[in-house]
Amino acid sequence: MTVITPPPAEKKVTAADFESDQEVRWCPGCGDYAILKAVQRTLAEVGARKENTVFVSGIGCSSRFPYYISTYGFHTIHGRAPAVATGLKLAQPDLDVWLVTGDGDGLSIGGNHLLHVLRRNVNMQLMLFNNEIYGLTKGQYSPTSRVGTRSPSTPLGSVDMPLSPTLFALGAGARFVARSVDTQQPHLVTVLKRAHAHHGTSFVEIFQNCVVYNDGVFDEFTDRSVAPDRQLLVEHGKPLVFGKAKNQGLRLKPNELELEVVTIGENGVSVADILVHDERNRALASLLGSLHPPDFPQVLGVLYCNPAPSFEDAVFGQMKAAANVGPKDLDSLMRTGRTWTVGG
Amino acid sequence: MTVITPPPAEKKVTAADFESDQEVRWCPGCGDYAILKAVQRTLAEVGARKENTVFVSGIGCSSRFPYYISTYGFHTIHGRAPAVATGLKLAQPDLDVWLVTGDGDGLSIGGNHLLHVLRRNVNMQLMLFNNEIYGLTKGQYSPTSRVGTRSPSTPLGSVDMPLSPTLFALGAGARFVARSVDTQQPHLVTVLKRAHAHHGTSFVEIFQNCVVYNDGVFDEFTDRSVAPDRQLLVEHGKPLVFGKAKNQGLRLKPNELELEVVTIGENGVSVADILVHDERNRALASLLGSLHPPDFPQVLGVLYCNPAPSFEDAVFGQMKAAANVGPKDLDSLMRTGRTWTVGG
Amino acid sequence: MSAPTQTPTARVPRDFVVIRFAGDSGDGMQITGSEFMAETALAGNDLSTFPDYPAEIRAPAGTTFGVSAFQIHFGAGEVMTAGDDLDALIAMNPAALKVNLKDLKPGGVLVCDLGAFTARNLTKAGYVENPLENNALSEYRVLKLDVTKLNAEAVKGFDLGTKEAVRSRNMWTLGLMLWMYGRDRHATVEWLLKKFAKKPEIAKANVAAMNAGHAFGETAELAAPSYSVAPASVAPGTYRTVTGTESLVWGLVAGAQAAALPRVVMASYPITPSSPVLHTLAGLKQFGIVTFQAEDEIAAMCAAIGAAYGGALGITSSSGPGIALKTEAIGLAVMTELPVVIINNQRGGPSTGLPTKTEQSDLYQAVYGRNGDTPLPVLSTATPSDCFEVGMEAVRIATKYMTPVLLLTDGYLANASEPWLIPDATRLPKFPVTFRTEPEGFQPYLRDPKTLGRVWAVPGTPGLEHRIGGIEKDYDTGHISYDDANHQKMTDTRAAKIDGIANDIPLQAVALGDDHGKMAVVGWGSTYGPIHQAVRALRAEGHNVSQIHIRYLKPFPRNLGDLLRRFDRVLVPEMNNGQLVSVLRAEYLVPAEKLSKVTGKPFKIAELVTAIRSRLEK
Amino acid sequence: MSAPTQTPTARVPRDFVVIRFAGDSGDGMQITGSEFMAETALAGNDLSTFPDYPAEIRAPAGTTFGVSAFQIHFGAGEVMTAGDDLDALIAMNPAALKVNLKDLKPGGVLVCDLGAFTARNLTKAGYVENPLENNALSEYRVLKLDVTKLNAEAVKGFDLGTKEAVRSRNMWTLGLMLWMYGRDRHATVEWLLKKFAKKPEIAKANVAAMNAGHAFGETAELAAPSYSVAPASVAPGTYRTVTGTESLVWGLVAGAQAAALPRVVMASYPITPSSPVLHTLAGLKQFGIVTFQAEDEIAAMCAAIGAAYGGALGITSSSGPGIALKTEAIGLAVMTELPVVIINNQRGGPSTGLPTKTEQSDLYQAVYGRNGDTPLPVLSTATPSDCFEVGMEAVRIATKYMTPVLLLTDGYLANASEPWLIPDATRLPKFPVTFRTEPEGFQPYLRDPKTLGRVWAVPGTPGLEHRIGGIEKDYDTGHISYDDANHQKMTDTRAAKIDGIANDIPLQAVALGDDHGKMAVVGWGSTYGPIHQAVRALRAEGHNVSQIHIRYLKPFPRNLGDLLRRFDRVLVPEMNNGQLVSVLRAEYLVPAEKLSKVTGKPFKIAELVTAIRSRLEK
Ligand SMILES: Cc1ncc(C[n+]2csc(CCOP(=O)(O)OP(=O)(O)O)c2C)c(N)n1
Ligand SMILES: Cc1ncc(C[n+]2csc(CCOP(=O)(O)OP(=O)(O)O)c2C)c(N)n1
Ligand code: SF4
Ligand code: SF4
Ligand SMILES: [Mg+2]
Ligand SMILES: [Mg+2]
Repeated sequence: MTVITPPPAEKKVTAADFESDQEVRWCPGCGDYAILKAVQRTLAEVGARKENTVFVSGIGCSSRFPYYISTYGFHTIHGRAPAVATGLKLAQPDLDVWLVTGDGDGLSIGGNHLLHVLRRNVNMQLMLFNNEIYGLTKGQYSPTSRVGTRSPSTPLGSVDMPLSPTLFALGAGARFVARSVDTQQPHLVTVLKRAHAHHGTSFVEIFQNCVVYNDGVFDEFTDRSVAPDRQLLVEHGKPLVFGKAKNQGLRLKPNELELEVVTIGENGVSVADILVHDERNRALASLLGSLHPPDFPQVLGVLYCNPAPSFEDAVFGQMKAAANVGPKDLDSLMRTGRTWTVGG
Repeated sequence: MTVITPPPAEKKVTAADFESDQEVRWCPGCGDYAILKAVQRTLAEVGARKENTVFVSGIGCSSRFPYYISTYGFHTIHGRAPAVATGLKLAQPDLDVWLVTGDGDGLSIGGNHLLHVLRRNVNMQLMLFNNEIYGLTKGQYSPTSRVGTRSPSTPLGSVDMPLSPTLFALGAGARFVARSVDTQQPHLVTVLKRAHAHHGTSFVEIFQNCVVYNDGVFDEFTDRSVAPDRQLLVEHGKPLVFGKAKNQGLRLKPNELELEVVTIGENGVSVADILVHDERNRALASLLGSLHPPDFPQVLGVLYCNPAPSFEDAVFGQMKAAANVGPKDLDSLMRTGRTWTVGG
Repeated sequence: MSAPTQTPTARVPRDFVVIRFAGDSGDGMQITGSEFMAETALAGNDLSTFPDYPAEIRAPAGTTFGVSAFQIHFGAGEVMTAGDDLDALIAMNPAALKVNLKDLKPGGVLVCDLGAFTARNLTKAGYVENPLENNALSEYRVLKLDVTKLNAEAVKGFDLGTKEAVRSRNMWTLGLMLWMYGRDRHATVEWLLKKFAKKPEIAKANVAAMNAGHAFGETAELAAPSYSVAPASVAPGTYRTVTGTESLVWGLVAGAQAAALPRVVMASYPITPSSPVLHTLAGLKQFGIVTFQAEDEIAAMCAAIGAAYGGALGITSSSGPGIALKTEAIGLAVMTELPVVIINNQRGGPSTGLPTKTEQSDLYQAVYGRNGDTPLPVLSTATPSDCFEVGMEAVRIATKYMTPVLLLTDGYLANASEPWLIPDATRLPKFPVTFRTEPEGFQPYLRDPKTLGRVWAVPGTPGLEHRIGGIEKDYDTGHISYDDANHQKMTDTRAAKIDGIANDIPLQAVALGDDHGKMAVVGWGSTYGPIHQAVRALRAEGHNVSQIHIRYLKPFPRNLGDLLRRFDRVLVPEMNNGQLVSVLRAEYLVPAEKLSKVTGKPFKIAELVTAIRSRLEK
Repeated sequence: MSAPTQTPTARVPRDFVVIRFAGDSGDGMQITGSEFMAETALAGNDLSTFPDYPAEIRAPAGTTFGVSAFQIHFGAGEVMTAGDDLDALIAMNPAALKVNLKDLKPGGVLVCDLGAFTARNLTKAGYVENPLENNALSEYRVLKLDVTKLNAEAVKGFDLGTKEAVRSRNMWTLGLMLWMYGRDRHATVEWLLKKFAKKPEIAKANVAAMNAGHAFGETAELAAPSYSVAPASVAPGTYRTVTGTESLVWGLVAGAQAAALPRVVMASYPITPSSPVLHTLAGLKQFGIVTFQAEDEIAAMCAAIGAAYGGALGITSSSGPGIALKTEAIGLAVMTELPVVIINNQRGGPSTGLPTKTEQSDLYQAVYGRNGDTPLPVLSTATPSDCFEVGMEAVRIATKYMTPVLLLTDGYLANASEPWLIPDATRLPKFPVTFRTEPEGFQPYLRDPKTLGRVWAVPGTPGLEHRIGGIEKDYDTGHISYDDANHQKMTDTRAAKIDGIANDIPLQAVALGDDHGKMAVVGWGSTYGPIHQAVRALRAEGHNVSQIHIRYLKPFPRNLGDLLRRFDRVLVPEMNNGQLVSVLRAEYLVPAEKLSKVTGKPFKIAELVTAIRSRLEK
């Protein structure tokens, strides 16, 4: 195998260059369309090379994604995309790999692989399309569905506590954890660009509306009428403020590990009291990730980014170091240890 | 099936009552022996009924545990004990189930099931024997092995970041997370009793010494000479102090989400500055769980305990509510909807 | 061929008819078909139906991949398949025509809604020219009706929005077809009133639409005749229609009751086409059935094992890829000898394959697909209603022999439906289980000397505390044993236990024809219907051919080998690349020949007739 | 039988000898055995060895389940098994005696270390009386030597602790046995000096211990004779001993080089007895081999697939339960037609079974055990050195035909060793792969018209961007296709591709005897040695019997059916409950008979001879 180093992109690429020849077959109105557009835009903006880019996915509506992108793509089996992608990176560490998974694919059947790819920090962008439902198999509840979700398999409502993808990722040791919303194009593109720039596994949870089986489940913070008051878009080094008037903020309760919402200008609260976002602080990311409307805003953006060497770096570092150790060719390898010769 | 409600324990049970007739076959000196003793003691102290108690395990040295306990036991397959135990509880929710797993069994192949049993909060005690190695298969590194672990499969040292079982469990939504050490009998028994008393999945990480493949890996905080200065044994409502002289403590850095070690009586630090343990605070548990010697103490005891309804409660609550809904017998079930009769 | 005109009153008698309703996913074709089925069942015909959903959840309107169809085959005699070619096709839009026309018989009736043949829809369907306006359809009896408009007029007196008005045009079409085949409308009216009880305006409009369609047939001079199909002569009793899924689920419930097990734990992970088993059981909590949507198929299988260990009937269900994942855990169930019913709703393979298409290519996996010498019983289902009996039988064998049982059904049977003579639940067989309670002499691997089934000793029982697991166990004490002779004995015992089931199942019967002769056509699973009809047709032609259909695939019935040897030739049609044929050859050394079809679709009767005839004649 | 005395100088000539060194896990029996093996190899004998480790990691000292043993079979002629019954047994403690005595031939030499036969050790081993002090051993030539004491004296001049002194007694025993069979000591001395280079005192003490044992043999009047075993006549060249693991790994490396693949990605998850493949490859980074310990077997298989997609050779290894877990992903590899070598180191099943014991019961799983019609090539290994060739061949087939290949080996072969004529790497065959680079006319499922292998188009190649996956693909474009005819075509093509490999492998040869006759004894895998010796013995008795040993299990060699039909009877000895026999019957309709052994242990030559003879004579 020769890893073909692609020539520098000769002309500026556009989002349209990343459209494949396949007819897109999601339900009309599905949030996946918007994500597709955002990803194609991101690829254009980062100047991605088609031949060097690979989309790997599992199974689910979301996992059909690779068919619609004109790069290399591998639609694998349910839940296993992280493992396939890891193998691919061990064959060709220089490929630019994007992983697409769903809340069922990534957190139900594939939870273990997601856990380990995050722990290992394999260098790739990992997008989890969270629609809090199994779309492709017609609407069963998923590990992120809220308690009480009525679905074909839970006609009286689901009873198990949902997982928080963000808290799971942080618990798994992820070094980059971000969140965005399918239809918030500029924000999503910005987050994806950050994910792409990050070296290591970049975990991005994307709230995605399934119009057929879980329509409007994120409306409480994505609906235009409430979004400004219900979303906190974090930026590193900036105070954690939100609200239409940008006068709401998060404050750490004195001497307690809990956050509270305060209003700047009321009860003597000033901007100085507001916690400043530090994307390298895991504890903060974890606290921010656990906030939910209506009592708190939904926190979006890069919650955590704290780079560490990637798995491939370490693996190929060792490969390099070992390149000249031990028998160099097959003949000498087979002759290590005791041999004896019978005259002929 | 009739769930046989066992008669009340007639006589006081002792630890010896929980010894099975099987010869214990761990390596001489293995930490598993001490854990076995502590569990047998715990069973005696909580007055467990043999016939009502079941130990379920996966595969590994640790998972041989059920053979050595005189209750019911199921030595299942690698990584799947949580799923088997969940099924068992759905058949008989009143059984007292203990789950035994290892760092390989529970966090490598079985990571997904561990994740979901914790998320669902199935009522059982889950003991993870963490020896940071694969014992049974002769010493390969595990997902909790530290970077650089030389093992048969990583002759130049492992390169992947280890998982923290505690942070993983918290990220998974566990409602009870505790830690103890194989040979610290009174502490371990106390923790196991708390786990037993807790309703829901009680996750207990036990640091266990593998004398053959990873001897002394926890010495930095378990060795008698350093233990008092390197262990912080938490208690709910008590300040987080440690050290031989009990004059070291953990303080929250002002307006930051970080802990620091301070000495009481130095630089104007008083007991009042020390953070008080609140086992219902997930963020605190997560911060405590991420501390390690030498810069910080290793935190042991019940890091987090915040009860919520168990999975069985919810499932059987629904069963009860639905008991009188819909067709009551097979005949009427088969006759729901349209039928027609052909005269004979 | 041009369509002859005729007077509307003279109905042409027909013995068997195949109709397909096809339209966009949003056009309500499944409902239309179901109502036609209900009226047809009530008219006393035998019937069989098959829905054909698009692979996509909700494809854009008007596209060919968004077409949804419902086929019904009904007649004055025994009906066993959803039918080969169509006598009539209802195409609600150009895409439906495009996709389905190839199945319409020459001279068949084609109903098209002119109103939907817009330029836009034609383009979406990939038509360059409007087929209604050129000669493309000359060999059919085409009814070009502007159903959209006719229906709009019919419902304009009601307070409906445009969308709702358009939506009811399926009822107009239904009315027309009910007229065409001389069916009643009562049941549909009743159903509409009940369904839209809270929206009486909609109910009434739909009824009006249907009546209008019916009236149109009666009054208009159509380019197609109307037909009559006499009732079939069926056994007396109360009937309903069932899909394979319903009947299977009820069979499992009946089995659990026969085994006197108050608790069933069904653990599954969704997968097409198996999910409906989970969904249906999830609605039966009042029968003591706990359903558990596990995190994956491995967990589902393991939870079923845990439940069986706890004294419940363990059930799990999936399709090929999911069954593959369960393989390791199935081995544990074999080793610990616990009763779990494992349902495989087969679909097109390999890998993800063709998830929405039917196939029977998981037989190898069922019979052979495990590590070690790991035998277990394998049963299969032949028709939607057969699923009931097989479901019960799986429970009987699992609990009596303390073993996992693999039940093979498929995507076709899961969704197909047919009339079913509802059994009297109180008269079903009983096979109550016994749980061990006596500590005296107890060992965990004690066996019933007759069945070789292990004792079922359930946690919670005082004095029976013991340990089991996946490592080989001592034959006598049940402790872990690495002893060589013991491993041989246990391996032999596990095999003997499963082989012994052959003495506890019916002898293999001949489904049609003599028990000896020139050729036996041997099948299993959902090919029952087409093979039956094909063999019947060939016998009517005078061919010496019989049908043998195998329910018990492991172990085979005791007499199967002898039976096969009584035929000069054995032909095995399968919707796979030749799996049963290879198992039969290995077992009986009979030179069975394969007849494969791997297209994701059931055999057609005609293609079987041709294939078998050509072999009979060579 | 009492042992005759004799002068120490007269060596009794022997053609073949079987010796077993047995002691506590801490007694260094593996090292002792290996050194004896090395000296024996250097003496020019053919040989075969097998280590027998305890199932427990480190059992308490002195227990029967803590006994570790090493067996060597050597001789003046061809040696192909580790031997049946023992000519000599060295028992370093009572537990070793207890466990191993049953295998010693009547009249065999038994060396016991008196010093270890303490009351405590006797009790631990379960002896009520000391067998050295009653009549229990009267049928053997027993050498009761206080090795502990004799050795202590030999090493007392060195600066050793008591523990270290006791530890060296294995070298004393080695010295004695080297003397008994007239072996040299040079190589061992060299090895000791190298091993303990940093602890010269220990090195010298060990050498002294060995020399003392040797001298003891020479000078003491022993109750047993000494022997001579002439060198075997072997082909000229440079030799070494190899285990099946080493030879397999080197075969894979050789294969990757022959295929001109600079990168190999081996992804695995530890499991007994397969882990050593991972361990050995992990030490070969300089050959461009990346090893990856995945989180489980599924991930390992998937990573191998991902690597193959990326243009590397994908390898994964496991044993039965782990291979079961890989099943679903193997289907993906079949569907995407990517080259992955899947190694199954078989062990005792079902389920966890007997992890440390050998068996060959995963053949069904290999050949049939997948959902869908999912064919793939299956190869097997016959001897430790054969693993090299089969390893290479697996790579050749995988890359040439773009397919996963299943390679079946077993726990016996993994650990057994034998001398191997080291090949000249430069003379090995070459089969370089071609990666597609030309965009013109590219389609992802383009096939080589001869092999039907798919193109290997690797990410990173400009202009070849495409999408693959587990859903059925269009034969021409490679796009997703639900088309019925296409599915049939793809199913047929996948089958034809694998079947076609039959034209690219050697015809089936007869391993021993004529190519026709009264009986063919047909085997596969590690039963090669015992079957070979058994057939040879029976032929020597005048029986008309031949041996056929099958390496290619799927597809079978083209001539296999004809060959089998040339024999009146076909007998298939297997370490399973009859798996190959059933595949052969299905394929060729030959009335092959099964001969099963499922004890976790290899066939003994003698038991095969008896079993075959009794069938020949009936
Ligand atoms: C082994 C296996 N099990 C189950 C399935 C069926 N299946 C396909 S997608 C899916 C869930 C998809 O949910 P999610 O990942 O949330 O994707 P979405 O469709 O919601 O985008 C399931 C259960 C499968 N294809 N393979
Ligand atoms: C499916 C499967 N894969 C692999 C194995 C081999 N195996 C047995 S135990 C084990 C790891 C044990 O590690 P851990 O859980 O940490 O237990 P420990 O022995 O350290 O107590 C492995 C890989 C197996 N038995 N089954
Ligand atoms: S089912 Fe939901 S997630 Fe799937 S394509 Fe339709 S709208 Fe999107
Ligand atoms: S290998 Fe390690 S963990 Fe296993 S029994 Fe021995 S000391 Fe304990
Ligand atoms: Mg989803
Ligand atoms: Mg461990």
